[in-house]
Amino acid sequence: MNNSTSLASSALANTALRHSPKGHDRWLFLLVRLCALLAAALLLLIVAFVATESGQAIQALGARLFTDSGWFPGADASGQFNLTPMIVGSLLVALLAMAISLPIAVASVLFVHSCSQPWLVIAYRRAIELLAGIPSVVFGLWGLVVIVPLLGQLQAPGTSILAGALVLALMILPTIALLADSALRAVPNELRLGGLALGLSPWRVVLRIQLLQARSGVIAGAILGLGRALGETMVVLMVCGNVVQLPTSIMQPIRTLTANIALEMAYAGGLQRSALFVSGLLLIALVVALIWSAHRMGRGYA
Amino acid sequence: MNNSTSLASSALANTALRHSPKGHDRWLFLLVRLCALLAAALLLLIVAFVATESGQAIQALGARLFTDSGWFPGADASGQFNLTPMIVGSLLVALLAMAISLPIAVASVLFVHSCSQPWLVIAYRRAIELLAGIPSVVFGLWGLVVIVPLLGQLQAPGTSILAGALVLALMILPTIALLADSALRAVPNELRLGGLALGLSPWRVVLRIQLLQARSGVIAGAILGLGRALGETMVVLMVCGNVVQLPTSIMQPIRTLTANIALEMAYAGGLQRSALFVSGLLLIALVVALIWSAHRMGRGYA
Amino acid sequence: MNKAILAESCECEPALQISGLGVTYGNQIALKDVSLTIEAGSITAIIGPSGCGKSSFLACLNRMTDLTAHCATTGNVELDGVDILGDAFRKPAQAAALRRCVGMIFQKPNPFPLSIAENIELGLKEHGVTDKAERREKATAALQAVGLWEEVQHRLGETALTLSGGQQQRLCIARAIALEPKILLMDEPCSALDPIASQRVEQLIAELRGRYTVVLVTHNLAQARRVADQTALFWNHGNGGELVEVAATSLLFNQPREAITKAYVGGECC
Amino acid sequence: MNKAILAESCECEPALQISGLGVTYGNQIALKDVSLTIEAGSITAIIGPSGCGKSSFLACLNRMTDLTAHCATTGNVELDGVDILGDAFRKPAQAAALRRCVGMIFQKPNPFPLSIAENIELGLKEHGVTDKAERREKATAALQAVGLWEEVQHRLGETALTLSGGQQQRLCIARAIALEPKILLMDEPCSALDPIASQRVEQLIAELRGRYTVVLVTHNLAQARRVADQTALFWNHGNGGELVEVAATSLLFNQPREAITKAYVGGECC
Amino acid sequence: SQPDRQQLTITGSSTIAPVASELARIFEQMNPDVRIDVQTGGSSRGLADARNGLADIGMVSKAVKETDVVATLLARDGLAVIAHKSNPVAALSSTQIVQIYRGELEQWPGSNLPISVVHKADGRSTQEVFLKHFKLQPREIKASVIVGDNEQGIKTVAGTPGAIGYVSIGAAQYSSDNDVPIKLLPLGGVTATVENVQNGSYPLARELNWVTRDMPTGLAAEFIEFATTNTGSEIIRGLYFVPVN
Ligand SMILES: Nc1ncnc2c1ncn2[C@@H]1O[C@H](COP(=O)(O)OP(=O)(O)OP(=O)(O)O)[C@@H](O)[C@H]1O
Ligand SMILES: Nc1ncnc2c1ncn2[C@@H]1O[C@H](COP(=O)(O)OP(=O)(O)OP(=O)(O)O)[C@@H](O)[C@H]1O
Ligand SMILES: [Mg+2]
Ligand SMILES: [Mg+2]
Repeated sequence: MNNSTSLASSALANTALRHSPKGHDRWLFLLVRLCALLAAALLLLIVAFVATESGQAIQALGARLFTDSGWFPGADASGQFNLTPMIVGSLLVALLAMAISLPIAVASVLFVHSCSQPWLVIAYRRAIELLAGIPSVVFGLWGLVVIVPLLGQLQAPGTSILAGALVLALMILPTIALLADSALRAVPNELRLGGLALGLSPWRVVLRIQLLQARSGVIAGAILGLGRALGETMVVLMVCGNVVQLPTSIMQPIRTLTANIALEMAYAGGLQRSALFVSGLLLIALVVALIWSAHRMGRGYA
Repeated sequence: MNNSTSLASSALANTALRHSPKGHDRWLFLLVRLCALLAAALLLLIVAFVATESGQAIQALGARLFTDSGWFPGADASGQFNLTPMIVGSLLVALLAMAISLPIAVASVLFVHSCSQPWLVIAYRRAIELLAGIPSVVFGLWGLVVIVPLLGQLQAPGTSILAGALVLALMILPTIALLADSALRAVPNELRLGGLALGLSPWRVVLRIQLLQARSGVIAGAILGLGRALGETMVVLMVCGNVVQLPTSIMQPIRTLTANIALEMAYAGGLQRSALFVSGLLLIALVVALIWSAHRMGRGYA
Repeated sequence: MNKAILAESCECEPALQISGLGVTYGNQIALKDVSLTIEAGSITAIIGPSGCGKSSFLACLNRMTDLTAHCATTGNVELDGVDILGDAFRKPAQAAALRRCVGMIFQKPNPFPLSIAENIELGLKEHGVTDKAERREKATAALQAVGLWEEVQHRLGETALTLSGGQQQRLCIARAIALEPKILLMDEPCSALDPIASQRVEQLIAELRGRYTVVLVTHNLAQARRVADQTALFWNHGNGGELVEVAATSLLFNQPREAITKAYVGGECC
Repeated sequence: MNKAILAESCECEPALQISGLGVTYGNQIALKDVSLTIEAGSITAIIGPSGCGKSSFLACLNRMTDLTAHCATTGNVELDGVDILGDAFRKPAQAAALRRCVGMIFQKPNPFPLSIAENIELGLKEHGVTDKAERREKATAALQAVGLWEEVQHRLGETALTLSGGQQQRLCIARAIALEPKILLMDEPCSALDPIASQRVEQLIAELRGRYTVVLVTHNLAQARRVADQTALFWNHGNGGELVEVAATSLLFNQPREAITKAYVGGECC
Repeated sequence: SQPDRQQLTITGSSTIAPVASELARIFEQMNPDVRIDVQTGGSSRGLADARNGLADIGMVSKAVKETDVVATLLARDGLAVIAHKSNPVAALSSTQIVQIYRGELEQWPGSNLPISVVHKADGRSTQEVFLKHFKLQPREIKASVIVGDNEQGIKTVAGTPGAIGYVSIGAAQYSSDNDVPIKLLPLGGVTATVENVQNGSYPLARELNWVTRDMPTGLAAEFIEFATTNTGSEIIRGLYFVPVN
């Protein structure tokens, strides 16, 4: 027996070397890494783009972006550039949408996985996927034509935080539901059988056992949904009223960061344009913060 | 022993009855069903809304919506209402985006699940989630300011199918990646261990074994991503050029169904408005068709 | 250990009358024409070679067959005079009630991705033991019954997936007996257990005699001999498992009627 | 069966020199200070009560310990003169090569969600057997070796998850031996098997003697007695498993040195 | 809550939007209880929204012929034909512009740089005014890019060296003064400046109008009135438009 401890000299090491990926596999492996790198690089590029464009406003205004007396922007520093009402607006609409959507989405998935009629399950799954396919303009139109007048009857003018949250909730529902569903499907059947064999009803099994194993899916769904809700533009533009103010009730109109960008980027220049990019940067920061807390909550649940 | 075969008279049946959900559980159960029903009902409402608004155009124009000489709409039937170029445009952009995004997303996930540096994995995951949080306006601006001029150097003017597909690909990447990732995480560890114990390298194990178990996640991701790509408005409006034509190369500009709605819905009336709603209906139909084929392909793969 | 609540809640007379039972998976026959009576309070051992339909047989007794794709059953199984393979029990609530009375321990241990304590307490909680202390008490008793208590008492809060193979198996047994079902279906409960733990479980089964009805699949013939009142031998001649012989255990082992039985129980085995 | 390609590709001298080996999970000790020599071509049986660290011991021999959260090892395991617990083997490619030489069969059968044939052919394909016919041939041979061929030959394309417990276990054995690793770690390979299938596997292990080195965890003492050249008894006194005694099998069973060994092997067992 | 808070919704032409926003900003500062929401979407939207009450005031960047609404002149503006700053071409004749938009001229005169034709979407009065001036039919246009807002048009031209487009002089002047790489081409020998619009020499001029469903009252009237004050005119001039007085 070769007693040398040098790895290179041993036959085992030779084997190891000869078994490292080779031929087309090595290429595939490299390709995978390259793709992953590419994705990361593109992300950095976008963030860098937004950050660069924001630079001017951040340098010129600094904390004024949160403390100015209002949002009356101009091309130079004589304007007022307070983004706080928009941040609050974005957060409120997105979180309210999430609060409405998450329980319904999870309920839908519980239903799908505990229902004993296979045709109903398939039909329901297809319906959720269909919902995922409705374009945001259509959601926006529906909100404008159906939801806003409805809410307007309660309290005029109807364009409000609530209107935005309702439409967004419907829009992000399939994202959360499909993610939770696919994670649930990857849960091995034996866990399900184990629960059922204890005499639990199917829906309790999903609720208490399967969902636990699939929680990473629910969290990922919530993250994607939040990102979408925070980043959505068309819908909020159409139904939220776009008034810059700190709301005191969910029936009041507000302007979100995205709506602000969409409304003003079309003609903004100078500092105003840069401040709008700061909005974009803030949105990204908000998403990061929310992701972070979602993961913390997820850990608590685990 | 009670020999009656009537279920009601047996002690077992009594047990069964006494064990059906009760108390707060019954309420929770009802709530779940109610939520599921609500989601389905809302979906139907939206589809019904779009269908109703489309009615006028479908009745008045019928097949003319696909055979007219072009898209020169008007409030009455004297206009030209051919939606075909827009359908082709939407499909081309979305499918191309998917073709670019799916491999990169899957590669990212392969990378995440076969990488042995935990910090890199976490950082990468956070990066993908961050990408999910970039609002579509920002993507659109980035496309208009960075991607379009870049492509314009290859072939003017740069606003094109390819530009749209590139930006959309980046936009739907996190959706696919997060879904695949969460499904992979729900795969039981013992499968992974089994593969590694055969001397396969971690990334081959993910590729050949775990991914198989998690394919429902990849399919769900592709569906969500497609839905998002088909339904996205801001980005395509900004970078696709919006010219109504049947393209002969991916460097040519096109107009998508969503861009068409966004450009014209704001002032359209009469038949034109109704025809725009037909666009919405067509989008939904496209998504349904694509979902259907995704599931067929998924079955083939299974 | 307060047995009142749970024991009461499952009121059936735990005797099984199986006649003409068959199981198919798609067009593959797993089991055919099994007729068998299982007395209340008795211990029945099922033996036979791998793939002869033992697990499939057990799955019929609490309708786990419903949960396998393409799986169909024929014949009937009467529990307390009611055919549990009938359509009435297809409804989830009825099936759940049935499974509450007819507990099952799987061949492959499948602990939930919960803590060790929660694995046992979950079932209790779901079946109406609302008092936390009572749940913990029952869980402790169950863990002691399977001889796992000493090993895990200091790590009840850790996830059950970190247990060793044999520990997982005993946890699954504890999980089932904590609910005190009237009938207990055990699929090779000692397969992952060393002699000491095995003996403990056998002892547990023997203790259950009279109060519970046990159907035990085992590949350990000596074990069948030691604990079972009656033993059934299944065999698969290549086109679906069949019941070869069923008799009082001592009879089956000492005076087998069939040639196959004779060969199998006399074969070289531990 | 063409053994050339694979057998050649794993060139190590399959003898293991284990010294001072310990395993911890977080701050829980699973195994401590095990020193043991395993001769090339021999069969070593590991016995001991549930939770005494047998599976943990095996996991060290092909670094499966790397894959468990919070799991750490101490001491060293020399294979062909190289310490495989060293950092060099932490790299995925090196670890994969090691595992290619040191195959493992898990306590709990874990077939891949692939067809029966693919379960075996996957490993072959990944290790460079590019010829489809050759793969099928090797798979067939492996299935025959574990006595599964007759049962599954008509359903090779069906998913392996539909197999019975014992069939799954044999499939996992076939999957590992198809790759012809130099060293085979078997964790209770017969636990889900009835006497007939069990005997077949034992026979297979005996056939491997000389060509392969086998480390066999078993709770069936008679089996250890029948097949093993040397036997090691592990025991957990409550604070981590230890090696109590290791000796030639007949010596350990007939003239145990330690009192515990004497009690354990002489205890009531099948 | 603020029960007496008043809201004014103004929608329509993206040419007028910057003016409206700037006016709104000052107006809001003067009247803290007022909130004004300005949205673009084209003149046709402005007209439609004002008509059916979705907006209090519509913005229409052309002369209003419709008689069912009330139009109030806000300012005058010209349309500038714009090209990339690096483009060596100094001027184009009307015939050349027509040829370019008909797709008959595909390369810039004097170079082999292909022309990218940037055209505005239907429902935009900038487009209508342009087509009318050059007597072009919508179907004749062979566009490479169709844009919605002015800003999108400017960004597209700025990102494409061979592009030609047309936008409001105000927006174009503002952008080129702010280092966006575009230049304004003269039309019929007249340079595209606010002065030439004001003195009437620039040929491609147009009206910018407020439209309301009825005679403006209340807040809407106050706001429209505000645009004609000195402060208002100052703002309009600052954005390179020609105020009415
Ligand atoms: N879901 C399934 N689909 C198709 N065939 C199945 C399925 N489950 C089991 N079978 C087959 O049915 C037969 C009986 O299986 P069963 O699990 O009842 O055997 P068993 O007697 O429990 O064997 P073992 O001792 O190996 O556990 C076997 O041939 C098996 O492959
Ligand atoms: N991942 C883990 N985390 C924490 N503790 C673990 C983990 N895996 C095993 N253990 C503990 O380490 C000890 C030894 O486990 P091991 O699996 O090696 O036992 P074993 O001898 O194989 O037992 P069995 O015969 O029951 O399979 C046990 O107490 C077990 O609970
Ligand atoms: Mg079985
Ligand atoms: Mg073990």
